[in-house]
Amino acid sequence: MAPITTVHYLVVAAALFILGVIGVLTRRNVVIVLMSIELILNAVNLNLVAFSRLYGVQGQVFSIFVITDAAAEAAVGLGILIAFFRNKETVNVDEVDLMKW
Amino acid sequence: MTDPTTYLSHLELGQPDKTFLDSNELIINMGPQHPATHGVLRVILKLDGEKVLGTECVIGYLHRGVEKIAEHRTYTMFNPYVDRMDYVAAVSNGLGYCEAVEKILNVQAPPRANYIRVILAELNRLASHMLWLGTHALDIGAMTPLFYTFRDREEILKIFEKYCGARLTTHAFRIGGCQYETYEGFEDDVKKFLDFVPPKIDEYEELLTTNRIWVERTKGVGYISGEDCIALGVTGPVLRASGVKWDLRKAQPYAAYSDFDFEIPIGQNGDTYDRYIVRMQEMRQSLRIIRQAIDRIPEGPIMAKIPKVIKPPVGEIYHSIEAPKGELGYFIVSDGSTQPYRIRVRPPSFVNLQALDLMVRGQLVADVIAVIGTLDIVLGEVDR
Amino acid sequence: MAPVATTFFFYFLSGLAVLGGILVITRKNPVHSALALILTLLAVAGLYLMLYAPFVAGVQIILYVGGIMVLFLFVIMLVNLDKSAKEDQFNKQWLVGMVAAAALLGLFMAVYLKGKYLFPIQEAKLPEQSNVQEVAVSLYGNYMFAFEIASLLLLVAIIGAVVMAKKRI
Amino acid sequence: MLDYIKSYLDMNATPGQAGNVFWATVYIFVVFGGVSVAVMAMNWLERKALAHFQIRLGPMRVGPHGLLQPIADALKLLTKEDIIPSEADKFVFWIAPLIILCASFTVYIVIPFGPTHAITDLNIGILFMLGVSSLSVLGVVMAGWASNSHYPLIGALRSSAQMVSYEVAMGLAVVSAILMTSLNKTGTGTLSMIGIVQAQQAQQTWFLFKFFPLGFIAFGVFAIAMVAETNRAPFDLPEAESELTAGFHTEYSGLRWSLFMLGEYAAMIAVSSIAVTLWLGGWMRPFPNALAGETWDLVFSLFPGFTFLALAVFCFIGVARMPKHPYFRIQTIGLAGFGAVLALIGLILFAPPVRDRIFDIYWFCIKVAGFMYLYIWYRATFPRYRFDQLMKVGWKVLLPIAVGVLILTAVMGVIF
Repeated sequence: MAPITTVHYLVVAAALFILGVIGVLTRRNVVIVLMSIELILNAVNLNLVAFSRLYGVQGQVFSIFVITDAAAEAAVGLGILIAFFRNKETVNVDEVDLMKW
Repeated sequence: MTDPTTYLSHLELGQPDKTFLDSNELIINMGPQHPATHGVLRVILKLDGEKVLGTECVIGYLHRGVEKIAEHRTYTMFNPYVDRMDYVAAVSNGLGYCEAVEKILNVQAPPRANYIRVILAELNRLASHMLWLGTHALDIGAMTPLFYTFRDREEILKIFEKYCGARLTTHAFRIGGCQYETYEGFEDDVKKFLDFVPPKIDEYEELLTTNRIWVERTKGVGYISGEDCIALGVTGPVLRASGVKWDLRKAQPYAAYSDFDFEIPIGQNGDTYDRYIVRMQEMRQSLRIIRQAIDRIPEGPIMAKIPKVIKPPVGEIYHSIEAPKGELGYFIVSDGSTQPYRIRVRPPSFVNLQALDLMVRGQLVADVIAVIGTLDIVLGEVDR
Repeated sequence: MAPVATTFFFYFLSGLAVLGGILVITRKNPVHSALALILTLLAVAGLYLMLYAPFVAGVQIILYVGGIMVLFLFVIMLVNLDKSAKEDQFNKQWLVGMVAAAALLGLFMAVYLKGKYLFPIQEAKLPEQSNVQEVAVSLYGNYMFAFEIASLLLLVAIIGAVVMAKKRI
Repeated sequence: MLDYIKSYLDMNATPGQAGNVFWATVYIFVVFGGVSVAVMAMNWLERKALAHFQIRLGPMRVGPHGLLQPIADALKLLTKEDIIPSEADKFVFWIAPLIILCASFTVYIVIPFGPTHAITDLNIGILFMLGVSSLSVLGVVMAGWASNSHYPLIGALRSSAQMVSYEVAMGLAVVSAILMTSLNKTGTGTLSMIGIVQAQQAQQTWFLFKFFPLGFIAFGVFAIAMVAETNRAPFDLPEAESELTAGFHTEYSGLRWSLFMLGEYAAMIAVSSIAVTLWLGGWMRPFPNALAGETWDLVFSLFPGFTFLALAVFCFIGVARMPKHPYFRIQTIGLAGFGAVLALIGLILFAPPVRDRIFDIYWFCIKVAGFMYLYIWYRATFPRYRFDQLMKVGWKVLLPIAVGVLILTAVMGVIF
């Protein structure tokens, strides 16, 4: 088999990214949409780390920032989800049709 | 099995707390098979997260119809049955029943019998409180006191066994006095026990009284005010811990209690910690009573003159004593025959259990456990 | 220490990652999705290790799997989803979404095929033993400002999450 | 073959570092087997010690003084019916104990029993340990959720909140210890477990006594947090028997339940190992600075042998005190045999080549065993915290203390 190069990692990252995009665009459940976003962020991280093999450690530093961002996003997203669920008893994105309640 | 919500439907449960997910109230069945309900008590808890919004006690899993049985037994035959109600304080049950029948017969037990009764009843109070302490501590998570208290309770049970052959359901007293004279060496045994126990009580207190976690778990938990206690008919250490100085041994002395010098320990805060302290003090006071009784025990007969066949006059009588758990009362209606027309027992546990809902509302699940423990209920007595 | 059986582990881990990703977006039950996501995250952490980025791998496990995913599971348990699990899981625009995703995939393919030769195949020699030090120097040196901003972001997120999740503060 | 083994024994690296797959596999089997045995021994010891705290005897029937009780328990659990509630989510229910088990066993990969006695030495060792041990939360949450029952659910919610909260204080305490490793000429610290112990060696002190009392406080925070992290008394609310029957594993039985127990005890040993590595000098013998020199080295290297001989003497005392009744004959012989085996091991441990290699492992294990005893002691002494009090302790007491210690350690590190 051919040695594993950066391109291989990029392909995996692209696959994860596409899966994440499909999840975000097609699923109704907010929780799964949030998880798909995590998938996308992971794909990005994998790209960053793969490139850090070529260009130095900055990629890894950026991936740490992305993980921080993911934590913040998950916290706020799930907070919104709870607030939403409390009011509408549902977690489906297409039922989020009010700007305020 | 009935749907638990049907029980709750008639309950006026508090408004859910808006700080948590109020759409997610949990209804939990605690018991009848649960390690911390002291038998077969079933408590339906309505929870908001960990917070208790309301409780409903479902009792009757141990109902044996003791009161109904009484209507088909003679007065003497019914005597052993009462031991099976509060089986950790059988002597007190027997004492209350015998005194009630004596009262309706209008006879007096002789002084020596009364002294023996006091000694045994106080020993029984110690045993009951020890069992309470062990299980209560176990509920709150301290395993070790259980074994210490059981070790010391064993000494009391040994005395009972030597006296009347039974350890738990003693059937120690008869209508009109005591059946057995004290055995040889009874006084020595009791005196040895009196020297043996105080350091042990100190040991329990060492383990718990100043233990930070114990104090945090019990202080301010399960608060009940004196007024609420009186309104609900709560008696015993629970009432006294809320600051009401009410003890039937002082208020309406029975047996030989008027002869002794002792104090009624009371608490101020009415929380679980105060109830713990009050019971610990009561154990010391019991020792004090036993010591006085054993020093001054008079000679004489142990049985009053009562007819072979007990046929009380027509009438009704209520007599209550201070059992370890509170006021234990017997209401006897006699139709002049050899069998009681009706006997109604006022069990302290049953009445005290009413306070559970009031005490735990707005507190946490863990506090329900602590409060059930601190109420010191015995399901045999609650369900009868 | 040189990695052993690199090819095998790469295909194994990336296979797991992609499998987990597929499961995430297809499972009905969000808990199963979360488990699949955990699988993906762990596999990606393994890929980080293969890329000589042990620190990122550690952070991935400790933060993502130990923190964020527990948060997800916690919330899934709090919001009772029994009812919604029986409903249709895909929204009405799913076809459009798939087309968009396919278009994106096409774009990626095009970029890869065209840009494959732009970057060097020869990997830079990053010393593994001092990886943590290098990341630290970079993080607290060049990217100090970004680091502080990230901490601020987390603070904002904490406040935001508390405000959102609590009705009465 | 012999040469191969010999060449390895002379090597100065862990098998992982050396890239030696064969020896790494051997080490994995030895360590995992050792941990499993330690868990069984711990089980017996806990029951015995707890019983003696509580004026009971504990297991006495299976084998002399219940020595075979863990084996009997294991057999019983293995042959027990494996019940999966009909409403449970089967797959999640099935996989949850495995996750806990894997999480608590994987940690052992980086635990250094000696300078070369570790499966491998990752340069993110401590981060790896914290990360992997935090995975067990997932198992707990999944077990509670999959059981589809109220008590496990509450237990799981409690324990996930508890473990995540205490991880923060634990992590900060660990960071202050790691900060201490950087107090050398180059100013670079390390996350490697072996590196941390070597830093203590280089600085001639256990980190427990570094910047007294800072190291002490950090250690205290960690010691409390690790009890909470492993859900042991007095922080055992997730499985508070009197409240939630058995918490998240209420619905589990038989083999799966035993996997939970195995995982719990393995996690206890693992976090104790972290504490020992970080603050108590890992494999170092006591007082390597004050009592230095050849003589003291020799004296301390005799400890393992003497320990086993002492255990053997205990066994022989037990043999002497056995009732002289035919019924107890097999037990007496068994106990005597056990004592003889212990004495033999003790004598083998006196032999210089063994002595020099076992020395580090012995001191490491003894320190961990001290923590195990503490766990039992806590359980016998303390009542259980309530959930809000637990959270209060975690966030309002331990966390500020840990942050304060971290800042003070940094300041001290800059000054000195």
